[in-house]
Amino acid sequence: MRIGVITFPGTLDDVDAARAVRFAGAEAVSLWHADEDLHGVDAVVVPGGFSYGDYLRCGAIARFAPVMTSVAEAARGGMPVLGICNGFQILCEAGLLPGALVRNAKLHFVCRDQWLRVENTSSAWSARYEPNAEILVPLKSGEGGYLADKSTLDELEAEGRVVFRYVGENPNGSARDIAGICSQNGRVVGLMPHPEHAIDPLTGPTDDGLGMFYSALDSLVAV
Amino acid sequence: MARVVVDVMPKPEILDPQGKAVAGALPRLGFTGVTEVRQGKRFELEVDDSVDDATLAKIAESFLANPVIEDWSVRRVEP
Amino acid sequence: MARVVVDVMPKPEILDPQGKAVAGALPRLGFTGVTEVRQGKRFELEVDDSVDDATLAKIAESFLANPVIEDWSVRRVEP
Amino acid sequence: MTSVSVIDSVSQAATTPDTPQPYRELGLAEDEYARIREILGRRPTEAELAMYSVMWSEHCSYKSSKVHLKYFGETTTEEMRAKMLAGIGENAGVVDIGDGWAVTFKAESHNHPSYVEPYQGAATGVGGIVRDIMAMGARPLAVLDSLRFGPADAPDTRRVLPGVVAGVGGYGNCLGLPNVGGEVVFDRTYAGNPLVNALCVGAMRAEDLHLAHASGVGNKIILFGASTGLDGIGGVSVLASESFDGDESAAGRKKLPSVQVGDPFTEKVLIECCLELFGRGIVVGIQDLGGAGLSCATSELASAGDGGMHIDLDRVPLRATGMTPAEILSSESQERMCAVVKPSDVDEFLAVCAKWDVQATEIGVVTDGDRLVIDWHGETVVDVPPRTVAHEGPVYQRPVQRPEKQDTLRANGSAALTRPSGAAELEQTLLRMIASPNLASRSWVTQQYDHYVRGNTVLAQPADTGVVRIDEETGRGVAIATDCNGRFCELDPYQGAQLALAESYRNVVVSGAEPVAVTNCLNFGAATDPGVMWQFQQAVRGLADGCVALGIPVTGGNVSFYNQTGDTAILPTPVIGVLGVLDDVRRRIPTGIGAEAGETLLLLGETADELDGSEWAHVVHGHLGGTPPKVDLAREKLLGEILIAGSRDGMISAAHDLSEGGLAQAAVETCLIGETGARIILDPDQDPFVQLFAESAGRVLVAVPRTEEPRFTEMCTARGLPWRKTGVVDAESGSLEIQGVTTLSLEKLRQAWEGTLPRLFD
Ligand SMILES: Nc1ncnc2c1ncn2[C@@H]1O[C@H](COP(=O)(O)OP(=O)(O)O)[C@@H](O)[C@H]1O
Ligand SMILES: [Mg+2]
Repeated sequence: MRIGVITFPGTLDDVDAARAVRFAGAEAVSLWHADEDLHGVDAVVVPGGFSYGDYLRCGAIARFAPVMTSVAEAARGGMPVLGICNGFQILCEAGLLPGALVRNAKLHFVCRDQWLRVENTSSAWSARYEPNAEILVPLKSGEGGYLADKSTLDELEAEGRVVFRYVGENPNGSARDIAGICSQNGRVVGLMPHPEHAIDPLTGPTDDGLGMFYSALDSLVAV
Repeated sequence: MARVVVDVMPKPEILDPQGKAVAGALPRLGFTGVTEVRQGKRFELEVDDSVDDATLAKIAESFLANPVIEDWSVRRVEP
Repeated sequence: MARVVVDVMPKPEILDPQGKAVAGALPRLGFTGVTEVRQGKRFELEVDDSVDDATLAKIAESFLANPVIEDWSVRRVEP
Repeated sequence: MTSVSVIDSVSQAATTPDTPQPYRELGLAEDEYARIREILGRRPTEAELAMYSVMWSEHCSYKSSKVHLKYFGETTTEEMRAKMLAGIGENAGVVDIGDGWAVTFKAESHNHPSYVEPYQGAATGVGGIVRDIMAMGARPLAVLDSLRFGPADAPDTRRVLPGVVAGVGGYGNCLGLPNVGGEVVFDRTYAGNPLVNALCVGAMRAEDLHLAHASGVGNKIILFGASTGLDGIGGVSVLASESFDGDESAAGRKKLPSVQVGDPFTEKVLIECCLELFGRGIVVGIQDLGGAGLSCATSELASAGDGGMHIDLDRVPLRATGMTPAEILSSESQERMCAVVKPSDVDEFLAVCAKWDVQATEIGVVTDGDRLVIDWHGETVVDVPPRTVAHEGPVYQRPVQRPEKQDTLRANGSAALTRPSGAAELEQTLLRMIASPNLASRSWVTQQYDHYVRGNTVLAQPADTGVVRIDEETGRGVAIATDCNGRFCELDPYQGAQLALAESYRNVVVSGAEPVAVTNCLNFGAATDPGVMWQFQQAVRGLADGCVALGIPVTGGNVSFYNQTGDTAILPTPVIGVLGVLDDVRRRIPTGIGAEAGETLLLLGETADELDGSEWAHVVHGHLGGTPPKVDLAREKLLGEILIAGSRDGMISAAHDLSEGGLAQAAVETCLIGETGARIILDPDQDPFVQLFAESAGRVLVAVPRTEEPRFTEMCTARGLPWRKTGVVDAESGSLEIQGVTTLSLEKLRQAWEGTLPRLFD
């Protein structure tokens, strides 16, 4: 299995995402923002960081990168796509996922270990978890508050598209404690916390994040 | 050459934590009487005369603002 | 009650990485003809009529802007 | 501005010897100006005057500290030097850490700018130190930040601290460098003069070390990164107003702030670009542009090389219009680097820069001879021997005088202060102490820093030391900590510096790492004050002698003078950074207890009635006086050897050093960090207050699995390290019991410890 990891100028967690892909037993293929070619990968991770500095709005510039055109097209065709943190922001900006991410309620960047509940275990990136499993992964972002209008939120809830929800105190003011959501077909998932930093207890709080990468591999085999 | 100002403000129904923080801090600094604050962005652009209003609107709508959470307005000003 | 707008912009001689990023991105998005962009902040305040212009200036100067790197302007607008 | 037609060229200067020059406004003394005239055999041009004045400033030339800093070199033995690949004098010190890896680290102060514009001042402080590390050819691995502020509840601290923290985080997070440690200290002496010291550590393969040398005649000089603007030209704007006489816009420049705005995104791509350039082996020499900008980069590159240099200033990409040569040369615009490249590699160099969207421009060439020549609009505006700019600046032997008040200060010990007695008072003191601003949890600060990015952080705050893996295959990595107790330094700068060294060393060894090198950031008051110079001299000697005792060299550092508000100098604050090596980070010792069931708690070292200068005296009595705790560096070394051995043999499951706040603080922290309760049993033969709050050096609280206890304690006894069984880990209790004194639930302790900073700064 080959999973692509995109690097934009300003991407930071691409090495981590690639490491997570390898830990899960797949081949990590690095994809360059300016290159439309997806090099035949089976799935794509849009990693975290500060693409183009994120000065205007997180993800606002990156979504116009040539590689994103190809990702959008592949996603429409059912390719699993995972957006982590800045990647989630980019997917929202690109319209692949609904809603937007805004400044944390307390206005500070927050880096901490965060409990999440897995509420959807049928998406391409969460099938490996037990329903309602609680996992501990790092959260690190300054603009992690998920927002959408009420009807969108209701729709997400009704369709079971809230994949991850914060447990305990809401860390950033996210609407309805939402940490991550998926597309209608469950193939595109975006979340603010960082599963790729929870793959080895030596360098992360747990290895709970690996489940997302295993899930993608499962879903690819199943196809 | 023209100077263009684009204002981008959080939609009224959207929570604005930055504005709220400013409003909360003012009384502590001894300023009373400010009842509400909203914080947005202001862009000043220098544009060639070839750039028409439709293009400016497109720049604002598709790029400078995120219409999911923000309203925008464009106006040409005296340089 | 009055509505007040405070604009805060980076001083011309000071680096404006935000404006630079926007200006750099526009041609890549297919928008040409924008030669310069500066990005600042726009505050919209609702203030009691008791708040005078001197107070507003002080709020802008001492709190909303850092005069070392930013210029500001205050104006009352129609609500 | 087009009204200026005359360029102050070298030939012009030669024919107009009597033109008055504003050297004083530029910070040059009469005799310094005279020396420049003597070196050049004529008056300097404006551009030359700008270069000399910035390069001969205290910050760049170390003119007041040089004579003292020499002592580091004089005391470093061959043996200490063995692992040093580059030392003092280079951009940053480099040490060999084995397996072909070299590590470089350095700290720098950005105190004054952070007071004026906290966010940008701190942000560009981080940016600057990271470029220093890149200038050695290294990939930056991690940053630390050592911060000092005025009283926690002072209104101005509420302005400065949140801005500084957001700036350190804003820049470092965006660069993708994990923040793995630092300090936050409050004291009233820092009220008008906060300290913002940033440290960066980087790694490279030993053979890739790039020194800042412009060698090889015909090689090209390439400036790359951001454009050059009017930022940070501060004092040099007087030159502009001189030559633009009567010009409104130029006169306005006088008010230009010497504050720069950082662009971390540009620096991030600059890092990636540099690393690709290094990887391709097409960089002959490299230098960062920091304080003194191009003046510094060109004169240092030329003066360290084997030839001269010719620069065409017209080619420098500018961000502002109407800049003069003097302004271009002294601009401190951020995110710029300068490289020396073989002509045959220039195309490849530029292509790599283009890939990363990094602006790059060939601005000059290495020449035969030994002059630095700079042209502007077809005229030569600089023609100098570069060494005289970069390395042969003035050297001052400033008066040194032990202040008279020192004796009074030392005589006024803490013995007369009322101590808590009885269990209730001790309990109350403990709760008050752990909630005090200097001892309370730092997580309000550290939560704003990304310590996970790049996935190699093995330990970070709230651990005693940051540990970062360098080699994923072998697990080799480094540990790094910074420390300084300014109050101890005020009481005795010699001993205080050694205590800072000892604490930083101890913080590194509690992770199981072996210390290999030391860096520093020496923050002091005005160099013109003989009392301050005495503090400085004593601190340098204390540190250097301490390093000899520990057998590890000082590989570099930074000096910041003139940290004072009015006549009040800051506490002498020599921040000491110690770097250690772990051959395999998997054996690192964590700070929190509870990793294994039924651990025994041992207190290594000895506790004496040492409370002068302590946090207790400060918090409870607002008192500072007496003599600081005694330092025994041989003991610190032994302690280190035992912890390293214990880590290798898997005998230790947690370790936390004792410093400010003593045993009480360490016990609370190890419980809260490990989320596990414990029972502490005090020595019936010693005053419980002293045992809980004294700040004697050389002590560590360790948790050892019960099965390892005999083996570990036998090792301590055999090697002559005092130890005492001081309690047990009690996972079930959910509380910390100090037998005979109090039992406090972890919840209650957590509220006290974690509540303070959010209450003050949210
Ligand atoms: N400004 C800061 N930046 C990053 N980490 C910090 C900062 N201040 C404190 N820390 C971290 O918080 C923890 C507690 O700090 P401190 O009590 O000063 O440690 P110690 O007494 O062991 O030197 C340490 O892990 C330290 O590195
Ligand atoms: Mg410590």
